[in-house]
Amino acid sequence: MTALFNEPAGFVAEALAGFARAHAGLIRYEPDPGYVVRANPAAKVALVSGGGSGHEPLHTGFVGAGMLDAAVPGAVFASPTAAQIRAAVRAADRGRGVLLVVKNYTGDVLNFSIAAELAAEDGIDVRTVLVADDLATDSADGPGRRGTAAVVAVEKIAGAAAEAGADLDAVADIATRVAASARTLALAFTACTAPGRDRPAFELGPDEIEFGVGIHGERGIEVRKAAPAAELVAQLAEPVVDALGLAAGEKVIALVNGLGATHGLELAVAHEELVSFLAARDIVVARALVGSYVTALDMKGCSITLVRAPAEFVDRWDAPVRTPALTW
Amino acid sequence: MTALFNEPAGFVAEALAGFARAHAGLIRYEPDPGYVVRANPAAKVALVSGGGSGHEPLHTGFVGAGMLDAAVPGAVFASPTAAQIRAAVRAADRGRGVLLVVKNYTGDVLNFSIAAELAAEDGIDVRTVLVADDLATDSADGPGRRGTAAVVAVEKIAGAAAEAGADLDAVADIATRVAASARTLALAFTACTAPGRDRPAFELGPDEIEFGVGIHGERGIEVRKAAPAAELVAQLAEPVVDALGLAAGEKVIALVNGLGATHGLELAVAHEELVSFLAARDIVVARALVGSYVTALDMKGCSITLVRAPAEFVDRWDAPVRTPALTW
Amino acid sequence: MTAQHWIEAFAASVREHAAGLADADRLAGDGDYGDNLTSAVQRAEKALQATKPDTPGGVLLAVSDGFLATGGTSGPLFGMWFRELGRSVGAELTTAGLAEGAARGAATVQRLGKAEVGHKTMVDAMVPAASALAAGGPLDEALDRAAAAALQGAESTKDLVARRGRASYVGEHAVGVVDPGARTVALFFAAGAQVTSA
Amino acid sequence: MTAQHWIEAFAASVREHAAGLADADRLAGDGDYGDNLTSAVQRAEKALQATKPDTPGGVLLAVSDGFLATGGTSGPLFGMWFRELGRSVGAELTTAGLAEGAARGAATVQRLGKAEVGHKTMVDAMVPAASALAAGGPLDEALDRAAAAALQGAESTKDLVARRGRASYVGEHAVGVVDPGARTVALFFAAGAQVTSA
Ligand SMILES: Nc1ncnc2c1ncn2[C@@H]1O[C@H](COP(=O)(O)OP(=O)(O)O)[C@@H](O)[C@H]1O
Ligand SMILES: Nc1ncnc2c1ncn2[C@@H]1O[C@H](COP(=O)(O)OP(=O)(O)O)[C@@H](O)[C@H]1O
Ligand SMILES: [Mg+2]
Ligand SMILES: [Mg+2]
Ligand SMILES: [Mg+2]
Ligand SMILES: [Mg+2]
Repeated sequence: MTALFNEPAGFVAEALAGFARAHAGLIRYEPDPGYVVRANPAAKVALVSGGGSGHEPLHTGFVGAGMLDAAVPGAVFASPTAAQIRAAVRAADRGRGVLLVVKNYTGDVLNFSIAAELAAEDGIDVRTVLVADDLATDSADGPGRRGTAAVVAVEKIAGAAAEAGADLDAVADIATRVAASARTLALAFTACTAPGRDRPAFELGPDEIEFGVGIHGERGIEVRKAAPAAELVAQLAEPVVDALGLAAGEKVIALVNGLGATHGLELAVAHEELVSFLAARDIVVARALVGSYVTALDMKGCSITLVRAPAEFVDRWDAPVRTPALTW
Repeated sequence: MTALFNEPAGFVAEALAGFARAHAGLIRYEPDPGYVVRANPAAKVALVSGGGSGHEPLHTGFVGAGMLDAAVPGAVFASPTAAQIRAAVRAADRGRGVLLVVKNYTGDVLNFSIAAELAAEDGIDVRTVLVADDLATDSADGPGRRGTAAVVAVEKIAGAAAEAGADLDAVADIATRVAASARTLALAFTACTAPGRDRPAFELGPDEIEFGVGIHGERGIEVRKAAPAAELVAQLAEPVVDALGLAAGEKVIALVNGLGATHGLELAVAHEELVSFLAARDIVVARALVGSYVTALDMKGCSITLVRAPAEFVDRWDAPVRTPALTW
Repeated sequence: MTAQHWIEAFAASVREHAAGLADADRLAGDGDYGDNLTSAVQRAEKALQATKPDTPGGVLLAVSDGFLATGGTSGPLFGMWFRELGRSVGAELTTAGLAEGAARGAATVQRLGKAEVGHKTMVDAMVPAASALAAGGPLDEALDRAAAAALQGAESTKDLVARRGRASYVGEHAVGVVDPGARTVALFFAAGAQVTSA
Repeated sequence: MTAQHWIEAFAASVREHAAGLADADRLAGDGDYGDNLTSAVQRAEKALQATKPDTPGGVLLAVSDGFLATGGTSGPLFGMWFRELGRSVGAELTTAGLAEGAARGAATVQRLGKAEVGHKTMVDAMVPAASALAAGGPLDEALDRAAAAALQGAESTKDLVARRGRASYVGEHAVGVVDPGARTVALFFAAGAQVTSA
């Protein structure tokens, strides 16, 4: 239940104003046409991402040194417009080109590709990386896998490459490789309720979980029985390990992500179980990020993302980052 | 609903293991008798805090350079034992003395004061600061105001003083002054459900809020009608402004804190409204922290804390900090 | 006539037909087409007032901006379509310029939206209108022909099952409904024809 | 007798009475006293096995650690009480040492818990036991007197309304229930008396 708002229509814009105010040293919000940019831009390849709102801290929380140069938020669960994206690209570009990081949804793909054409006409060198990591939507026909939490790894690692001075081709290349190395699976205990709605998008029995959910509050692929954390983590991790073909001795970056209303203690338990699950297969968690980073409003649940992690990715992961939601 | 766990009894210990694993560069977890310490201790006055679990990231998430040296977590919503606290004090002490930061609850006060005596016998110089900021419990008889979100400001500011080399008296003094300068008020839209329980601690109608809640899932002081964010924020902020006697032209540090299941967009809206509310009274928000820092498992709601902020507090607030939950 | 007049006539026509277009999207889509379209047109009018472009191409580009700042599927696609029109028309409103823009615009929309003629979308009106303009001739005659072709293309969607857009989710239920995006293309050329012949 | 034997007898007595003590806390508290007490005693036994203290004071300090590592209100208070006993007794178990420890212990518990005699807490047994020990005399006699005084103090809580602890929340409902904390103090001295006279 999204409960703290004034009017549903003004919700996102007011929240972005408040968010930017709270992080004034790091970011700036342009309400018209609506995007967030780094307060202190750097002369480097720019990274721009975006998508529907309701997933915070994604993407606005990742604007800052070492990650994104601009984020373009749409309305709740709705793509931003091409005009917004274009304006953000113009604002972010420092003459070295712009990488668009796009999660795979029809609206986002359409608007980002239009924005890419417009930006190209504006004389800006633009590349696009499509993030499509969600195994729950991995079917031959249809629009392809949804883009979910893996986008954080793409933004962090490609952002570090850009910050280190890599050119647009190199930044696009590493982003593409990270996206190709990452898969995600999620489950939910409760659905979310959008601002102004009076009931959650779906209901579950007390002993049921929704397996294979995305990040827009929609139903997943099947209802399963609730189970101890160890078992639920295995149900998420096993298909991810299989899809990536991870073998004994390999290293991964692991993201244990809360969908909005999952407590830190619960995510920490899930992480502990994930590390055990992987250790039993001789897979090493080289780095981990445990927290609520890609949310679906107040959905209760979690996703597990694994990224096959060569040393190059780990080094970029470790590089300094300074954004509202991620700083090290 | 706390849903990701194996057995209620082992919940906190497993979560702490997972949490420490995810932040191995910053902190270390000692499962027996159960405390978290800085991975890289510094030669300075040590700060130790703690209390029941279920409030994460408080306090374990604030262990690190510039804030706490150790945190002592009890079971969910139950005080840690004196033995735990004593062990943490011993581990944290670097010969310059230890400040105990204690939230005002009978069990915590008892166990921390016993631990303080034991530590004194161990030859450790110990001071205690009691944090009692919650206006909902501000009555003449009874155990006094509960300690809630203001503890974050106490830990940050006193932690910065210690990191800068202040002696124990000076650290205890600034901590006491911050605690005396801070008041909090909270409301909830839904209660929380402890691990293993099958229903929330209380139920509210769809158009009701619980006003004056604490951080243990208990009922507040009265049921009020749901309202737009602007109005709810005013209901929280006005008594806080009055209690502190804040006058036009004064500066504050503002904490807009989520109780567990409140979305970042909602907290950002509340922050925007709080800044407007204060601006109308000519009160300036010098610094702000907006996020879920002191939680009550998955309770949905928020608290507003104001800290009257002389330049000394603001400078300490701005000093670098590097902990799992707070880094700048 | 001026491009400015054309857009004014188009905006008036959109407002007149908004309810019917919304209904069509309600029957075969998600019902927001009326809002999307009227708010795009309103943004276009604001952009025109703010920038007061002095070429017909500039006017059409301002309209493009209005649509690109609008959500849904139709906003960005119409935005790109008007963009091609504006760029090809440039400093003077000629049949050749319009024809080139309509051809480029239809191609861009098809490239982005991946719809063919017969998929029951705006493309079903854009493609025949572009062909009609390609035949050349005086502007007023060319616009008459384009309007007629677009209208016919739009009407042809009535009996189709949709293959693109949200209407494709409702299957047979879309049969009997004229695609509102295609209908809008027809309204646009009709407005142009009306203004030139006035 | 040795302090070790005393603690073994106390532990056995606690296990024997655990259910009754738990019931009392259920009637006038939150019901966890039985668990708190038995787990404290178990921890004490473990600490004794692990550290094998070679003085009676050391034995009592190990018991103190067991209680301090236990939650609730009784754990830390008993922990501090045993701590004072252990420190005062030191290398040899004498009436004087026990008397000093019991006096200090009662004072510490009162300082921390802010309960007076008559508030229906463990203090109601601790204070009379300390007075009984203060009268001096041979250890076995002193312990007999302390056990009797503590039992009487505990029984006296039966008719009281509690003024401290969770029992104070239930008002008149606590009347008729012997305070389990006070009862435990009586069990402790009774175990000592039993062991010395055996
Ligand atoms: N893939 C596509 N290619 C071209 N036009 C399309 C496509 N999908 C939908 N449309 C057009 O968009 C119109 C619906 O627009 P709108 O209601 O704004 O979209 P949404 O489906 O996002 O609500 C349809 O009437 C159709 O003409
Ligand atoms: N303020 C106090 N001072 C001394 N003893 C107390 C006080 N409050 C409670 N007690 C003792 O503690 C006992 C209850 O212990 P326990 O069940 O562990 O505490 P809790 O109330 O935390 O569940 C009571 O029987 C009483 O003897
Ligand atoms: Mg629609
Ligand atoms: Mg729509
Ligand atoms: Mg009890
Ligand atoms: Mg208890």
